[in-house]
Amino acid sequence: MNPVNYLYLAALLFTIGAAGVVIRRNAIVLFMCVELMLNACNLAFVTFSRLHGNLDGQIIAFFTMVVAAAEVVVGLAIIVTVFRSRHSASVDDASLMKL
Amino acid sequence: MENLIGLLVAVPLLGAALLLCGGRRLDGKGHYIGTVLAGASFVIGAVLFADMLGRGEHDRALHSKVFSWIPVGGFRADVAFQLDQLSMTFVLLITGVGTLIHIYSIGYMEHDERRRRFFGYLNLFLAAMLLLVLADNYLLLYVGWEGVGLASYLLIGFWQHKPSAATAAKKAFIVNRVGDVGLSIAIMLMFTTFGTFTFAPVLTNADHASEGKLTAIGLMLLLAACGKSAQVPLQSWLGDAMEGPTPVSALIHAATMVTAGVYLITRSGAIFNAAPDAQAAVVAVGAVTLLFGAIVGCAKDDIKKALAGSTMSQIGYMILAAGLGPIGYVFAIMHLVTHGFFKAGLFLGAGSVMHAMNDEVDMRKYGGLRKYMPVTFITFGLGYLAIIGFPGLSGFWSKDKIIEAAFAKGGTEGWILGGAALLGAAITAYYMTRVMLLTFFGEKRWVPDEEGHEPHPHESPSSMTIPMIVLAVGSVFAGGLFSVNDAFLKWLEPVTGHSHGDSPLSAAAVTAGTMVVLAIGVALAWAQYGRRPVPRTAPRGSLLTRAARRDLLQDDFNHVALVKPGQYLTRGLVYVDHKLVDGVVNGTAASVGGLSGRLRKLQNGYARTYAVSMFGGTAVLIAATLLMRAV
Amino acid sequence: MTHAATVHSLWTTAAAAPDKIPSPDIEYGQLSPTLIVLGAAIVGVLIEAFLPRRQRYVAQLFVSVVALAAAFAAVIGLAAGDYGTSKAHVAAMGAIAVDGPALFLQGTILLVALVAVFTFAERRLDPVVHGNRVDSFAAQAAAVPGGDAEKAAVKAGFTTTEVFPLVLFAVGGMLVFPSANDLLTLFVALEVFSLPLYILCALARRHRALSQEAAVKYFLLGAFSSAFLLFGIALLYGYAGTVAYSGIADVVDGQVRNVTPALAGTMGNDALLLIGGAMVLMGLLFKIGAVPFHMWTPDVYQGAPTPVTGFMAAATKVAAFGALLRLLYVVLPGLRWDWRPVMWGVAIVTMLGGAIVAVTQTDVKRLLAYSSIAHAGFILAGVIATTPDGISSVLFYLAAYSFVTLGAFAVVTLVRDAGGEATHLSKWAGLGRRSPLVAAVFAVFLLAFAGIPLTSGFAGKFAVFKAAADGGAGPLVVIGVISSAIAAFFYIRVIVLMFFSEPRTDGPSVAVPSPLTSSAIAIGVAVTLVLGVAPQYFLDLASQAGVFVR
Amino acid sequence: MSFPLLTATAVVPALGAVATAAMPAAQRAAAKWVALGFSLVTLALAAVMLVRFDPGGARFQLTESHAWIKDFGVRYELGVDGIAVALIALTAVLIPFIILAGWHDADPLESARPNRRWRPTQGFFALILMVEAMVVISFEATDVFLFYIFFEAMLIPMYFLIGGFGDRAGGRSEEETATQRSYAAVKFLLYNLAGGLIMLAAVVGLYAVTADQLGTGTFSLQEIVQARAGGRLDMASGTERLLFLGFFFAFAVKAPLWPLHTWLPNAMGESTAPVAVLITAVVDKVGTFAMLRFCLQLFPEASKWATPAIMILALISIIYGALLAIGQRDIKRLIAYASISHFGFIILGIFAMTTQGQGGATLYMVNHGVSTAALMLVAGFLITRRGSRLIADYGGVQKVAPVLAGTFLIGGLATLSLPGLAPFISEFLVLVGTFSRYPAFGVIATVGIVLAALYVLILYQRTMTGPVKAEVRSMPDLRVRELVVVAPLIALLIFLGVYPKPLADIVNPAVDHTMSVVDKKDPKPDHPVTDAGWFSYSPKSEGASHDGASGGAK
Repeated sequence: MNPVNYLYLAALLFTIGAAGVVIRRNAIVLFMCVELMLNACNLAFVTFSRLHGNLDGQIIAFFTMVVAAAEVVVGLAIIVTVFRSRHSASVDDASLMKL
Repeated sequence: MENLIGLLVAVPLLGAALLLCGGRRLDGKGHYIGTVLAGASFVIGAVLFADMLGRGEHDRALHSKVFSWIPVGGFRADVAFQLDQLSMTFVLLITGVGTLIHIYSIGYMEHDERRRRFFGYLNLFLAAMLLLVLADNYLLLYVGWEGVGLASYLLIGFWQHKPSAATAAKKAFIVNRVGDVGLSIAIMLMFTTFGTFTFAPVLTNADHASEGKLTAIGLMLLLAACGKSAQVPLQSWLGDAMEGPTPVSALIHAATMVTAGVYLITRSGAIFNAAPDAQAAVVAVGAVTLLFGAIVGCAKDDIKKALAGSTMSQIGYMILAAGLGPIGYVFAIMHLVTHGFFKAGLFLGAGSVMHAMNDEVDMRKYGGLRKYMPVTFITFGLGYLAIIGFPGLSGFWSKDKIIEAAFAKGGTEGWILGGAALLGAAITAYYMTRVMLLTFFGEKRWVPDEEGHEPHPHESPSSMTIPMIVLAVGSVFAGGLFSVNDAFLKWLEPVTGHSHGDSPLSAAAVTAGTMVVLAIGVALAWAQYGRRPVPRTAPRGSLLTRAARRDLLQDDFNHVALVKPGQYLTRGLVYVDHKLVDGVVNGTAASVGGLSGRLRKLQNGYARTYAVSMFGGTAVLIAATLLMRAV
Repeated sequence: MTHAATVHSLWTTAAAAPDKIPSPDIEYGQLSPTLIVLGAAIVGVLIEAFLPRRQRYVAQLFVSVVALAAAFAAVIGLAAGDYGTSKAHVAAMGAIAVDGPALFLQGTILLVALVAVFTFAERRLDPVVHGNRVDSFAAQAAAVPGGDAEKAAVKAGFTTTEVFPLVLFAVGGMLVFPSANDLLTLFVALEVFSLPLYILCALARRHRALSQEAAVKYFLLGAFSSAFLLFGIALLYGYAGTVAYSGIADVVDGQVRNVTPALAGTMGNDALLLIGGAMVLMGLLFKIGAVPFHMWTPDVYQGAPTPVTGFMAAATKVAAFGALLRLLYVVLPGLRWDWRPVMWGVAIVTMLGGAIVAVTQTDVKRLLAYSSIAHAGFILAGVIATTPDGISSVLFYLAAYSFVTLGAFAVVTLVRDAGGEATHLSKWAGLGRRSPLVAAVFAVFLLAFAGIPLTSGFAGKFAVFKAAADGGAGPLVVIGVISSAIAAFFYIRVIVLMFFSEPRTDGPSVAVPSPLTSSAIAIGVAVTLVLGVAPQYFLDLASQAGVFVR
Repeated sequence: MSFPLLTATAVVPALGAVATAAMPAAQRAAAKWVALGFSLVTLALAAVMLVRFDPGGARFQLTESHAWIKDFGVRYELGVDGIAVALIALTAVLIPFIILAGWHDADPLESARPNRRWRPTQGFFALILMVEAMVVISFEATDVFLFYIFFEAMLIPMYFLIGGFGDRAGGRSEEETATQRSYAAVKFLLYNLAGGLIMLAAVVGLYAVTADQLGTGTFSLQEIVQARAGGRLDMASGTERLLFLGFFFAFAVKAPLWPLHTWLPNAMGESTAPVAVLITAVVDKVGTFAMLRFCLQLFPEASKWATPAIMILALISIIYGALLAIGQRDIKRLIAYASISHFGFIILGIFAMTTQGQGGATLYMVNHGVSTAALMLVAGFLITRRGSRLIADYGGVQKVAPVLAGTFLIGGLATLSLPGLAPFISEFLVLVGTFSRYPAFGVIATVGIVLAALYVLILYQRTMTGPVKAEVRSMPDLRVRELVVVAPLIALLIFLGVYPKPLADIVNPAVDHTMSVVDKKDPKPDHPVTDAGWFSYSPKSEGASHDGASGGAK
């Protein structure tokens, strides 16, 4: 099949992820959505590298995974602390600062 | 000799400086210093006069430039003096009468703890007035012009603790200011027309300029004259000015300052000669005022106000004469001088009476004073005869000539003016007789004042009577002296020029007419106030009388036409400034604040909202970029 | 060729690859600033691991200060070695550019970091607890606020000395960010300096709830934005077939025949380019804090520990603008006519938005946050100029601005009451009466923000506006002027509050800082005035540095 | 190179400011003397400048020029022409009096002493000197950018003077006073800052234009003027107008010109009298000065283009200001509005584009400075005595304090520009200058003369004359210090009124130069009199004259 379709898929996933970030409340879920977006990026990279016939995209994909992993570490750490102090993972509860 | 001219101004100015800055330590001798210096300036004047007589009639004028005053571009004003016959006449009048009144004031102001300052102001006035008549250009004249205004302001308001006095002073100054605007505009016009405003060049080249310009200049000068000389329509201040001490009324508001207008017009003769329309305006003003003043004079019970009305009317005569052009200039000045004598005398007399009557001014509360203060009575009487133009006395000579000149104007105009002048003479006779009768004849109508002091009329001290006597002498003989083979005419003609004009009536006829109206006037007054006893409180009187008592409604008019609207305008503007001009600014600030308040609501603390804005932002960003490419 | 063939060929080449992959050669000397800092960071981690608690603070402080200083020295060395001008080139196999802007910004970041570290290390402001001097960081970040664990930690006098290595990591990332010469490096650098910052935000000793909330928001939104950035990168890669700046630039300028006929059929390459470019741009604008990607700024600035806020506000902006400049001037100059109008819009809304919303703020830190947004707008005006002047003016502005910000936040740490820092404006009333000096210093910073002459703020603003006007962005200048007028209003408001209103009885006290913070503030004032009165030298520096290598 | 006199004149007060500010809190009295000393040194330097300045000499003299900010095309260029010298002299003369007059204004109240480090007195005088320094240098600057910097920086010390040391005699609660004061201060600052920022845009634009046309951007006034003259610099009229408006707006706010004036009454009303004098007599002059130096010379064409509009605004200011002055209940606000009216005259004179107009305007700046100082300072003494600014609270003062009343009257008479006092000359010159080019404007402007008489005399009558009010009865007359302040000012007023020639001679060449830059000539009189000197005038004896006279004799 035409590899371009993977691009459409990537775009779709990215959009879903973005939408999820905007819609969902639970911090963890938000975070997963972000991960989804990153994965969409990866898919795009790989597809493009396939289309271009060079390996950069695939290498970048690896980098992305590493970075994502690091992000998870930090992110979860923060979210967990907040959860422990608030007993809630809802991002809407974390709205002391406004205006 | 030239340098003496400067001295003429400097001496009284020095006096003013001394007395005003001298402080309390001069309180004791202040009045002497003032008087001496005034006398000194008179002496200088006399010296210069003698010197002038020593020279041929066409090179009598002296000129002395002291220093260059304002040199900016083409605009050059010098502090320079010009002493010709016209100025000379004034110098003598001012310093002479001035000195007398200084002497008089020594007695009159004896009990005033601020006497020193009073004399300081008087000296200041002398200096300013001399500057006015000695200046060789209009701008310097303007300085003197406002200087006398200042002096008059200070002196009218000398008893500042009286609100009425303060108000009167302010009124005088402001009305004069209106006139001054005329003068300053006239000067600007001269500058733009001739590139200079020094008398000689302007007057010499007057007829080169377009008549329109000249008319404009003339009218502006007339406006100035109206302000200073209390002519209609700027006459309203003079009556109130009587709030000032009587010597002031005598010197400033009778003899000298108020005649400055006449000086200005005569001095600017060349301009008026070339601008008939302006002249017409002048004579109109003169004629109207001489009647106006006279009528007001008839209705007043306050002796000083009555005299003030008379002053107004007499100056009306002078302005009228000056407006007639070369026919009248000389007589305007001549009447000015004689009037200076007898009106000053009359005022001093009035002052002496008030002095005797615990400062009572209502003539209805006088009566029969001739027994108690004979000197005052006699001097006042002589002044009275002079002013109504009793044959042989000063007033007769000068006024008669003016009436004559008025007819000599020729045509219907001549008849109208002549008629007005005659009518004026009649009324003058009437109201002056009234004053005379009310004050010195009939039975005494005195009443105790607030503290219940029964007035004990007595003759004033010699320091006061002597000046009165001197002035009386002047008012008897001056006119005659001047007319001895037209001495005065010959004296002034080189400066003012003179033409005889063609009178439809012979001089004799005019004189006869004058005599007749004069008699009528006196008779009427006698009928009204001589035969019957006079009520202490004024009867309601006819409509005209009541109007005249209110100065023919001039103040009411000003109030309705100027003061009220002015107040509303000011209040309105204050509101506008606060609400509108300021409001706009504060409004902008407020609206920014409001906008800010609304915008910050977006910052609602929800991470997801922020994400939305980022998401939307990106979308817009992308869309915009694509759009840019599309177009 | 067929798909199979393609795959095959791909496969075979892949197989044959090993002997074809060149061994990377790295110019360690020219990367030394970054390497020093990162190395020090690792040392810091080791210190945390092996040194006893008591000694960590001193050791960490020592290491970080030395490292930063050394790195700065290295930058100077490079600059002296003409790497900023004549010898400017691309190092590390095209990953990193060593050129004027890079060195200038790295120098700035390092200095800022150095000063920031002083404020991090301040231990005199907070009252002594259980005989231990403490800084503004949580005793034990992991412990639940108010929980027993925390109490114990406080009692034991724990302090989070990890902040120092964290800062160093962040700095390392920031050093790379503006000099990154391909999109991958850009992304990695972004994450390298973002992640430590997320953590740092969460470490406040007081108001921990706020602090943690700030961290969450910053983290989620940061991750969100970096996802966009990454996708943008992907699209650009798809467009150009490479992520190297020069490579993309070539394609954009049409110097290279595009290599993907396959794509050509299905979608317009320019679409890829434009969308990708826009998304990368968005990622950077987020870090800059430009409207409408700014909303995290106030919350994070307010919640984070003030020293961290100061560091973020100053250093992040510098790094991000550096990256933005490079992207726009090196990668997308060929696209000027597409992105300039867009950036115009962003600049305008940023300037106005920041200024207007700031007017009604009631918290000092939020106020400064909004003002930083407005300033981002001003700098953008300079970026848009797309002239050499534009570059140098932006560089200068960044240097000037970062120190003012740092100083301002340092002052904020001094004004305290029982609850820690008293950041609510109402508490600042009459500060000028209580302690004229502090108030005066803060006033100086505010005036610099407001761009009053004889302060660095004015010089910077003038430079930027001048560049913009030259670059044909006159209207931007006018709007900039208007928004500075609005901005002036709230700076003045604070001054009025401090000097002309009566002090409150329950007002805050001004803590007497240690030499650390004092020197930080002093440096801030000094730079502000020097750059204000005699900016010429630094302007020269900036304009020499104003050339990108490609 | 020779001794940098101009720099010194600006630096000395700045040093003074530092020295004063550095005085320890206890040394209040000493601080005052230090401040006074420095201001006197400045005065001395200004005197030297006045002597060294040669009216017939080069356009700009005592010039100094150093590179400063190359990248902005900015040089540290100082130089004075006649106008600048006159205004610097004015500043240097007024400041010592302002300091003396404000001797006790900044003594801390016993009630409010938050802590020992709070040193209001030192601050007050330091700020005054700081303002002086900045004003002086902005008069000296011949580099637009340099000027702009101090034009703006000036606002800060001014702002603290207004907001920090308000008039304690508000007759209101401490709270109310404080709010009013800071409102006034903020209003002052925002108005002027807005003006300044708009000017900044124009400054940037100017740079862009010069950079575009001359290759290198420059702010040097002379360079630009010469470039224009040489045709190397030729602005598109649209651009020039925009730039002109940018500059003019800032100056019009500062001056202030209707309708940008509303900050002035608040500022002058709320601040202490000496500060009010500082505002209106010194700082505001920078605005009118700048119109003359920068607006006209950088943008001659645009200036001509804008003249009608500006003249109308000036006219409005004159009459509007006067009318509002009449409507005021507060002495200081009244004087403020009077000043607005006077600034109207100054601006009218500047844009009349005649020698008399501009020369008059310059003299006006000086004279207005002195006269307002005299009036306002005496008013200040009065207000501190009674503790109220409301006219209605006074009455009959001249009976208890004749000297105070006298000086107040003289100040007032100067304000209504009575002949013999300095302001008359300048006002008349402005009127003549205006009239000779725009008669209508000249005539309308004379209304201002009458109105001036009204507000001054009303003020005098209500406060000084009439029966003595109870609260006033125990009012002491002027003290020695106060007399020392007022007497010289009055002397100056009289001297400049009687013998303004020296000042005029200094100013004229500068004015002529400005005129030539703007390329305007004075309108010629219709019938110029060849020899304007004095020679005897004798009337054309129209024929019959003599025999007529003799006929009369028969």
